[in-house]
Amino acid sequence: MKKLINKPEDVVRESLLGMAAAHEGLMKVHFDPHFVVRADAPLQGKVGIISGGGSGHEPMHAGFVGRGMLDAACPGDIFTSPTPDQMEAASKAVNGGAGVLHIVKNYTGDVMNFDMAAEICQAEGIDVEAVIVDDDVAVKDSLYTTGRRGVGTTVLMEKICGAAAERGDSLAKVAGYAKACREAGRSMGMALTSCTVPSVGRPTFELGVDEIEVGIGIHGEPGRERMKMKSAREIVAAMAEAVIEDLPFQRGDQSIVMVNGMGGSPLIELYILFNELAEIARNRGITIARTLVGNYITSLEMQGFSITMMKADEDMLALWDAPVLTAGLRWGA
Amino acid sequence: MKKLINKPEDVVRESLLGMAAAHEGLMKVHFDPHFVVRADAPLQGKVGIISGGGSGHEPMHAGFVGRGMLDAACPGDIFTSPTPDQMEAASKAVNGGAGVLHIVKNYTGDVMNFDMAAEICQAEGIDVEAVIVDDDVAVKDSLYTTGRRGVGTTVLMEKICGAAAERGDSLAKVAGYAKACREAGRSMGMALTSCTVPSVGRPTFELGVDEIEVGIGIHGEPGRERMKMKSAREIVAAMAEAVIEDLPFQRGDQSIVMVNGMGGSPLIELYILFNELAEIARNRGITIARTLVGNYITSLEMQGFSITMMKADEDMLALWDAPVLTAGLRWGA
Amino acid sequence: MLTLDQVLAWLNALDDVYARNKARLTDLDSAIGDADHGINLARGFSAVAAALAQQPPEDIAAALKTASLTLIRTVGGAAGPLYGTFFLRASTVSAGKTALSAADVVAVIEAGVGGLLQRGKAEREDKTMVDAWLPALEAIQKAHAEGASIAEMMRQATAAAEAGMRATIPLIARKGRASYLGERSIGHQDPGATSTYLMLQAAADTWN
Amino acid sequence: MLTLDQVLAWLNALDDVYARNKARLTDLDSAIGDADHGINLARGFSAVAAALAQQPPEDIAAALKTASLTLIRTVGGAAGPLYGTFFLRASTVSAGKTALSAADVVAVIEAGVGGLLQRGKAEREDKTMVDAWLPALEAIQKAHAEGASIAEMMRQATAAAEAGMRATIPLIARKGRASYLGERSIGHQDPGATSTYLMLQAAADTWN
Ligand SMILES: Nc1ncnc2c1ncn2[C@@H]1O[C@H](COP(=O)(O)OP(=O)(O)O)[C@@H](O)[C@H]1O
Ligand SMILES: Nc1ncnc2c1ncn2[C@@H]1O[C@H](COP(=O)(O)OP(=O)(O)O)[C@@H](O)[C@H]1O
Ligand SMILES: [Mg+2]
Ligand SMILES: [Mg+2]
Ligand SMILES: [Mg+2]
Ligand SMILES: [Mg+2]
Repeated sequence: MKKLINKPEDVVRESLLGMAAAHEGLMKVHFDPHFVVRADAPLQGKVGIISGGGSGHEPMHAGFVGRGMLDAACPGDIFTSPTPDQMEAASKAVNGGAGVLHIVKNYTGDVMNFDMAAEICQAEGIDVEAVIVDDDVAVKDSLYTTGRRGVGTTVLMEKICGAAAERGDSLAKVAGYAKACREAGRSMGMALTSCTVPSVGRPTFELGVDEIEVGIGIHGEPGRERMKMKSAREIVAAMAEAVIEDLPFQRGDQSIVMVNGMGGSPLIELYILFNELAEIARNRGITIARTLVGNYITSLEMQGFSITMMKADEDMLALWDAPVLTAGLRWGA
Repeated sequence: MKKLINKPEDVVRESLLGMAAAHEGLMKVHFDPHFVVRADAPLQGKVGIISGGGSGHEPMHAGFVGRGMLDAACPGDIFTSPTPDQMEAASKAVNGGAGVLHIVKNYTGDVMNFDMAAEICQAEGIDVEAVIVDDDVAVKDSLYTTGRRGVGTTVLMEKICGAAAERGDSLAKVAGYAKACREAGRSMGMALTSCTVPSVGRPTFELGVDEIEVGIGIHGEPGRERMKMKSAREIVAAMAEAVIEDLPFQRGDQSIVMVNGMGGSPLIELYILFNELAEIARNRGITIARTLVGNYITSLEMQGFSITMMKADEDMLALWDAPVLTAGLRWGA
Repeated sequence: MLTLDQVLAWLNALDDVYARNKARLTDLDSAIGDADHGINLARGFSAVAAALAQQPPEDIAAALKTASLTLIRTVGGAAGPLYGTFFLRASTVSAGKTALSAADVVAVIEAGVGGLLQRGKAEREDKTMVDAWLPALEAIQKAHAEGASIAEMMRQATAAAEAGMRATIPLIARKGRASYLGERSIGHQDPGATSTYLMLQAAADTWN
Repeated sequence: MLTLDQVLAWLNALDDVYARNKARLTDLDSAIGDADHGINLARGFSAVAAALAQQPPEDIAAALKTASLTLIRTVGGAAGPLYGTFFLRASTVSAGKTALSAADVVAVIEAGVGGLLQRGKAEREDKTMVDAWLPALEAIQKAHAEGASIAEMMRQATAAAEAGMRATIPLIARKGRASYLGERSIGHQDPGATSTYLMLQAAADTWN
């Protein structure tokens, strides 16, 4: 394992120190328990928005802390969900009296830890709403299973809810937007290579030189199907089909589209993939109203990508366009 | 070779199509000859700024086309410099009567092709100034050689000159800022892994599982020294030493600092590296006034990073802070 | 009677157990999960041992509560809240006790497993740690009804957990990360059921 | 006399030559450069052949100018402007001619190499294509002074270029990408000197 780190056990802490140093004035980092909070928190009367999850998905979530997006992020160890004491401390740090929204990705660990945190916060008089993102169409949903994983829609939800909270919407309204995003967003990912968890020291899975893993999660969990390498066109076509048919998106729909790199894929490839997706959308009469192309929700150094499509009305597009000032997403400010 | 592409020979064209589709309203793409131009070019009375070079370094340069940065970019084939007809067409497309600045990285091919283009443009009555970036301290300079390679300072120069041109500075003044950036910026890079040029199909070089290449260029050119893997702390210390001593940076200097990923390194590692660099700067009394941490000037999917430090006065910091609206760098707009 | 010292011996033994089985549990988790179960538990139980050493508990409830809060704070993932909740409920039912009778031990395990079921909402044959806990609990209840000693109860529990653990191999996972794999989860032993078996085995080893 | 047809035969042969030597040149370039020299020249000369086929030139100057502009437009890198300038100057001195005498051939090559030196500012022993061109030019001048035929001149030039090409192996590069390697450039043959040798060899083959 070659990694630009010091010791595996120091990765999360040192990376957070680096973020704090690089983005002074934007965010502060607290340790034991670990959380990242916007520099001017708490804002009186503003709904606080918190998310969290395992580390290794940067810029998500700490890179989305700042004006118009998250008030705080709780980073766990690499690919390990954070713990309730982190969420409790973060919730207290951002609570301006208007309540706190927890944005939770649907992984058993994340859900149970956020659950415990919400119980504790509520017991201490903080109004908490939790919304669970479960947008990964690669996972078949059923009443008897854990349900779908939460992936790319999280980024879009954090932006849209962040804008709503920033303009002063109530907790109920902000949570309403979170649920609307949850209903409207779908994603799917794939990998060309595995990633290596620093403390493990070897790749989470092995792929042959001509193999790809389609339907992969963001933690190196094995995907839906292992197959022979295909062209960008064939891969995007299969993934877009799964995403579009699931909602389903329909002719005339407006959408926000993200082509997201898993961390190790070059931007030149992501634009090739976007080019394929744009053509598919055009052929199906789906309007791509807003776009993100880049690394937003990653799996360490994994090569691969995911696509996220979210149906969006004018109200959501306006929230999307509102200023945002974070390390990982910035415009209008 | 596993890559998210269709055919190697279509990589540049399809990626440009994807950029154009993803950033409508911001940029337009022309083919044969290939160049990317901001949507509202030419701006009457404004100095046009053009850069270019081989593709595979995205977001540089096409990702920096837009308000407050480049007016046009000329992408060559992967790692191959563009040709004079591209620069000529781009210069004509952005010329608003105030002249055009060519920002050229110091590679024999780039320099000679831009040279030919400048001759042609001047013959056609367009005022052209060219500034050559040669900031890579890994390469020993001497009167008898090609001189240093141009790397990270290019990004900082494009931002600062772009802001000067946007506020209406003359060609002489904008070129003056380019020269000031050139004087004040120093960089060095390293790699954990090679990259693979799509048309070649195998890695440009081979590194053992515990080897790194220090002093590498951005085209997979072998570096200054191959050595055993070291900790982030040791690697940054050696690279920072080389960069700082070269200018030399001195106690009390203000700087803009970029920790740049080569394309395949995860952000979590880049922040660990930034943390080390920030500590070194602190110990030496160098103020890090502004920062960039992320993938800005890359080598396809190479794992590795570079650091760039540029001494900056208040005037340059103000230009740095001015609004910029491009696909790859955006703030205040 | 189970003494505070025996409970502490067990909790401290778990530090060793998970340190030794870290790679094994993580390997199991890498087949159908995210390759961290061993790492998470090793970190958590090392913290538990440290916490118990730093502030020696007055009674069994305090020992279990320290274990619970430490696990919740340090394990994360699915296992943190699950084992954390197990110890929290176990602590609640042993409030004020410095020794536990066989009946108390049954009550403590019943409460712990009840909490864990409530937290995780898993059912039998979902291919989770529940598939080790439920047979173990039944074995304990049966052994107790037959008048067995605490040591004998735990031996029966360990055997039942081991069988439950092995029985997870052919199952399709329906809870936790492994459930994303669908049919591809078949043929792998559940890491959580394995760590539960190890936990009971350590109790059998230290409680005789 | 060298006819337009012979010049065209040479330019068209270069399409084949660089197609066949694409991997070899790129391998040389990957040792001390960026692994594209063969790809660049193959692309460039295939475009030259296509351009000449599409619009057959009226005279030698037109043929050389088409080659020049096509190479400048399609090769890129260092080789594009260098070979492009070579052909541009060669075209200028052959203006209006449909056949070249031995003296004309000398003048054409002198002009081409002069342009290439001006463009690249390389000197002898910088480990570049100049190390093939300069000995070749000298061989041509010497052979011409001794009254040799065009064919014989080009055979001498090829031999001299080949020797110059081999002599780049022990040199430290001082121009082009390879110069970034310093001492590590020693022991590798320069790709540009190799492509120059191939170009002259094709001339010797087609001009007899
Ligand atoms: N809902 C649940 N109920 C009970 N046990 C569960 C549940 N979900 C997961 N588990 C157990 O947790 C184990 C995984 O724990 P761990 O690897 O620490 O967490 P994570 O999956 O978050 O990485 C699984 O092997 C399984 O036994
Ligand atoms: N300044 C120069 N003058 C003459 N020849 C040069 C010069 N710089 C480079 N070359 C030649 O160009 C060759 C490399 O060409 P190529 O690979 O096409 O360009 P690039 O280095 O831009 O990729 C070198 O092998 C060398 O012979
Ligand atoms: Mg985990
Ligand atoms: Mg090149
Ligand atoms: Mg796990
Ligand atoms: Mg080359």
